[in-house]
Amino acid sequence: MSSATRSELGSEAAVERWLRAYRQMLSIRAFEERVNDLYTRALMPGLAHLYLGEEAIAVGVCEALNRDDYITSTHRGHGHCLAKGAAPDRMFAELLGKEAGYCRGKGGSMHIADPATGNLGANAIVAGSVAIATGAALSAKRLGNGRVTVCFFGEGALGQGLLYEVMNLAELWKLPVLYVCENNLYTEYTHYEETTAGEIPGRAAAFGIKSETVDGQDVRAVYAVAAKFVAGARRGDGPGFLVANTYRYHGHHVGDISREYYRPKEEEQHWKTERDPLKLLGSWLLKQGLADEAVLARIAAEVNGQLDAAVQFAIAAPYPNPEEVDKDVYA
Amino acid sequence: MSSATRSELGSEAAVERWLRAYRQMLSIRAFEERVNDLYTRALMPGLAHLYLGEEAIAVGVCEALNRDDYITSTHRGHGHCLAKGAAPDRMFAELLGKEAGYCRGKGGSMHIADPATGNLGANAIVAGSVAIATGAALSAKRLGNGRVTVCFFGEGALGQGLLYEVMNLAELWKLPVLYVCENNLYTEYTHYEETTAGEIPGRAAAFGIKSETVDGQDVRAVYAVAAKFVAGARRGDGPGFLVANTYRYHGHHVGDISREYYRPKEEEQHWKTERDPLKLLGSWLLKQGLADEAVLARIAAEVNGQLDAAVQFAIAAPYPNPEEVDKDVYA
Amino acid sequence: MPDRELTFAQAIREALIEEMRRDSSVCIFGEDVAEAGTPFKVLAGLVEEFGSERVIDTPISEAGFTGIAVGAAMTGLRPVVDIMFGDFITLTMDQMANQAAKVHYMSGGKWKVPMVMRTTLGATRRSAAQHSQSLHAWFSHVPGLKVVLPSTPRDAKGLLKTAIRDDNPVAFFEDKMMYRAKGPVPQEEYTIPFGVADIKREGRDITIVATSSMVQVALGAAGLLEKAGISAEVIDPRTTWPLDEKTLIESAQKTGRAMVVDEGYGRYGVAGEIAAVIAEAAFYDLDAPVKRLGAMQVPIPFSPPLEDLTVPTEKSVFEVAQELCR
Amino acid sequence: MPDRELTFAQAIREALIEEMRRDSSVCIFGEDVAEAGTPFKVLAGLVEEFGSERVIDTPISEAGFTGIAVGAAMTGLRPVVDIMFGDFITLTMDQMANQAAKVHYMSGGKWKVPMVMRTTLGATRRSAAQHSQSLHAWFSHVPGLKVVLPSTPRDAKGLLKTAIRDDNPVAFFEDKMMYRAKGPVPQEEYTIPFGVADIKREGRDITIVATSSMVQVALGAAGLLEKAGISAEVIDPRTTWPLDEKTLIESAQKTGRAMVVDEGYGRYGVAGEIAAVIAEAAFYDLDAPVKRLGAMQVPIPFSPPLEDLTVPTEKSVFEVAQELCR
Ligand SMILES: Cc1ncc(C[n+]2csc(CCOP(=O)(O)OP(=O)(O)O)c2C)c(N)n1
Ligand SMILES: Cc1ncc(C[n+]2csc(CCOP(=O)(O)OP(=O)(O)O)c2C)c(N)n1
Ligand SMILES: [Mg+2]
Ligand SMILES: [Mg+2]
Repeated sequence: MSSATRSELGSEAAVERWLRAYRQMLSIRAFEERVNDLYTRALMPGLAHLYLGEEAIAVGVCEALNRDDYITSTHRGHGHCLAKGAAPDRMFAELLGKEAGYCRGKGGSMHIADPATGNLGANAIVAGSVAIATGAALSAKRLGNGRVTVCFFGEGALGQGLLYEVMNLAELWKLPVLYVCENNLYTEYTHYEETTAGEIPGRAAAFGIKSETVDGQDVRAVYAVAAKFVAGARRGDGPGFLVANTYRYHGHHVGDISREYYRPKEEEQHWKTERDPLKLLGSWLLKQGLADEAVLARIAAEVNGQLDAAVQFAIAAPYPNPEEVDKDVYA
Repeated sequence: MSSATRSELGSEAAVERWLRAYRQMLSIRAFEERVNDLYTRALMPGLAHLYLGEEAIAVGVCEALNRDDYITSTHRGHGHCLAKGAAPDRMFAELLGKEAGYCRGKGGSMHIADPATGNLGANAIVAGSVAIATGAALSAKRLGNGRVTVCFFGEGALGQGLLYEVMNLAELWKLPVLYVCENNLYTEYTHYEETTAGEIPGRAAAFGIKSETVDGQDVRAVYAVAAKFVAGARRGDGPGFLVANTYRYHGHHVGDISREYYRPKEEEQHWKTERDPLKLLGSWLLKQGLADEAVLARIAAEVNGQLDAAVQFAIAAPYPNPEEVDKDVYA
Repeated sequence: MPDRELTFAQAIREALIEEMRRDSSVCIFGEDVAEAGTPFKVLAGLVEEFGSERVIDTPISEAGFTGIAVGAAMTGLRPVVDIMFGDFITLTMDQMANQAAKVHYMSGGKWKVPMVMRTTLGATRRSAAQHSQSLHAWFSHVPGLKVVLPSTPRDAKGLLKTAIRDDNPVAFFEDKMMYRAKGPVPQEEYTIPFGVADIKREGRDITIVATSSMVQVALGAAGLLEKAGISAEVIDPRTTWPLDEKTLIESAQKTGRAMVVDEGYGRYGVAGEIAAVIAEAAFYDLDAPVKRLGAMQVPIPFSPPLEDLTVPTEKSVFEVAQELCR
Repeated sequence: MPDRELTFAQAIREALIEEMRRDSSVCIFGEDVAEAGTPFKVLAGLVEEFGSERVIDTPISEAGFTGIAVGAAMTGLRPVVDIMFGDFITLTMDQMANQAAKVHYMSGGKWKVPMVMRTTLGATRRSAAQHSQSLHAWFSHVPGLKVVLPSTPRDAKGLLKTAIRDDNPVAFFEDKMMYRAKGPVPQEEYTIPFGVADIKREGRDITIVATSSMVQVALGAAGLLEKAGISAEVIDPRTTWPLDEKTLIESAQKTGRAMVVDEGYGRYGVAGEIAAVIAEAAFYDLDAPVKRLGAMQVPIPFSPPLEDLTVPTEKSVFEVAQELCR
């Protein structure tokens, strides 16, 4: 398809979709840049794992979901939360340990959860949420509420046996769950080929689960495959497995600055310049005439304004009262 | 091959092999029958999981091993121990909790271990020894001693994530280990198809590990494939995965008498009459003229005599002294 | 209505049946739970009444199905998972301690995990080191979990019903040697609250705190003590968390002497905690140190004469108690 | 030769280097242990000296590589596995408690498992509930395991060398907040035996038993107590198993007052055991009940002002001790 008119691309709804996706990806980008900035300015306690470079996956997948569908997320979870509908201000508040945060400051960057957007929670145990996601899918099937669960994880989670236990169960019970493996090539400081025998799709095939591998930098490709799997899951076809090839621009966490011993600068450069998901969608939108530079600039201005305000909100927000410390241990 | 002369079948060594295999399989059969008898006569404490019907697997695989190669075994482990060279008298003694047992009575039926025959131990945790086996293979590779490790497990172990963690490592590190999956169709009281999604060989393929499926009732077929894998592992080709289809004649354990609610009598009957490993090897030996009825009868008489003596030894043997109870907690 | 005599297993089954009838979100998963009704036959007949959508056989994937229970509990079901032998909780520690126990707190109180793990404890079944442990101390150590140790059919039923209705992850340990033991169980509906110790026998001279399998042992010892002129009070905390410290402490203050009997390992376990609680709070009323009896600190041996040495008995409890009252 | 000042991390690295030079069967596996030298950089430089055959990066498979260490240890290697955060031992409980701990006993003493698991403990790093726990009580509960809790660079080096030479599975917990703390370390070769408590500070009025991260806190509190006219003895058991009961008890008998400070959860944990041991054995010499201080019984919260409330501090130790000495 060399060029296309609005009608060829389908409805207004589709146009809205890609503009919304652009805005959403930009929000994640802007969010993470501010996280890095907060860390650098020593305004953020602890560490954070940035989703920069991987935005198209969360956005492409969540675009295929309803608000009441479920997701589970990981230590690198800000993108998933935002894409599923979380508000940046309460997320920043959580990252700063403030009472206004999604978890009243008790969770922090790695544990954001939000029932209102179906977010079952980020998880700081690698593969720690694969069973939770599968359990949510079991509920949905038993209760017949038509919900689908998406389970996001990095390719490092392929090392954890739990994933195989639950994929077996998901296929046996035909559960509406989509496993999304974000292969950004590295665990913490080790290339995935050093830790991953065989081919990734084989890990799903072992249980008779269908898989597809997509370019994780291309939000439209991600959406297309995710939408297919989600529709299938909703129909009762059972689980799916999506491998999205991607790259994290920054370190494993905000403090991981000197990375040359485990990956070359040129590799980073290549992904940033040639494979950037925002650039790819932006230039497609322009080329298709779905947006012009002014529209994209306006979106950027709006997003940046919102996120600056969100950071301010979080910085100004109070910490929880000391009495909060032993509340909510038990329901 | 309709019939064959001795020379066509190869050397005297090969003849010896199949007579030895016959004797070994018969020993296991006779051992397990006596275990059942001891249980029925209330002479044995606890329970035991009989290997009756599955004899060809342990014998075929161990025939491909050297004495100093390693094995790990399961709750259904008597056959593996015997095939690897353990003496029936000390095994019975262990089953009765006597000091003369392989583990001084501390292990019992599910924990027989014996350094002298490379037996790293049976294990009462399903899949509990898959990592131990893989670790032994790591040692062998690091120490360059040429040893191969065989890891026996039932198809129920496919439910445990640990297996996938260690298969990934075994393939990455090209470890000399052979995973032998004894698919006897049932876990405790559940058919394996209810608990196993996809096809079993896919579980190894997921990690790039080669697998073969054999008729587990045919000791010659088991041996042929095991020997190929073992030779490959010794050469440095890395791990292999052997699926042996088989059947347990008795219940999950000696006390599991009424089995109709989970498997039909006809199925049991079919395996016992049509697929019995001893009958299959016996009639092949006769047909090939490698043995006559008298030879087989003599073997049977010898084996039964030995095993009766072994039972007597164990019954007469003393229990450990009470002071033994807190010895050997620490090395 | 007069009580009936039920076995421990029947009482548990009855609790499950009642709760499953009352609340369609209650479901069971585990290995061989459906047609087989578990190896201990505790669940016999349940799949027939509730169907295989609610009584679900799983593969041998303890971590997997425990974690699935966590997710299912967060989203509208009330799963009761069955871990056949308590020794296998080793495989579920991450899902229980890092996930189930923390979800509510980490989410700032937003998600709940109303699930129950039923599992077993207890030795002397000739099952050797990997099928005989009493590992309830591990879960008792973890904030966010509740831990239940019933010692009679009546308690088992009432506590299990409470566990199923509780909005938190609850670990429920059943002594596998007790399944066939009989005891009176009320006809009418009842539940037993967590955190309320039960005085199984009143006494004046010494307090014996005993849990699960050790309650009958302690009662037996109390009988022997009575013959020796010593009046023992036997208290069953019933839940290690929440722990009814008050009842234990008041009893020790009254009797002036206390010992704790628990089938877990003595070291760094349940007996240590309870002894420390009593020793601290009843310090000025105690006439003797608080003693502990737990499983001998060895992997449980198979050999019967050895195995029998590893578990507290009426005799060993009697002897320690008598010594304490000297 | 005079001692040098080394950091805790350097002392550990030195122990590993010395033992790896001494014995070619010693090897290391874990996540990011090779080129990265672990996220805490404790192992920096080791792969360069010993090669990737002996310092081996693994996938994120804690159960898998721990179990592989068990098998490797049985057959001629002496593996040291690295579990990055102590919170992840949840995943290794079966391989540690059901396998490593029991192999020797179950085999009637025939197989040995000379392996070490190095892992971490400790909060206040703003790492939230799944990266801040101190779960050493679980391993301490299990017969067949030894458990080490070094509190200074000197102890860390000497105890780690002993751990590597030990023929049993040893769990070695390092306080991650202590890695950069400095202390004197002898130039010459030395090891420190297990089961020997160290009196970190002598005193007359009260015994403070403290472990790992809490030793410095206790010493700080002892300084405050001194100003308040109270002479505190601070004892570090160094290993929870074997436990040097004698030294702890004798100190409590001498001072007549004792408290235990441990960063694990107070309930059903290390502090309870040690308190129970002292309360029982020093009963007739104690002038006050034995007190315990552990982590607050909550999943560790992320928010800094909340997290700081969960861990014993010099001030809270001081206050409890002062109260005890009243
Ligand atoms: C069970 C467990 N082991 C180790 C860690 C430490 N850790 C945190 S993130 C990470 C790497 C994860 O890699 P991957 O799954 O590919 O996700 P990515 O960071 O690349 O998004 C590791 C090892 C952990 N959090 N949990
Ligand atoms: C981790 C674990 N879960 C459950 C059990 C209880 N159990 C013992 S044997 C068995 C079935 C094993 O089936 P399979 O692996 O096929 O071996 P088979 O008995 O058929 O030889 C089960 C569930 C166990 N021993 N360990
Ligand atoms: Mg990655
Ligand atoms: Mg089977």
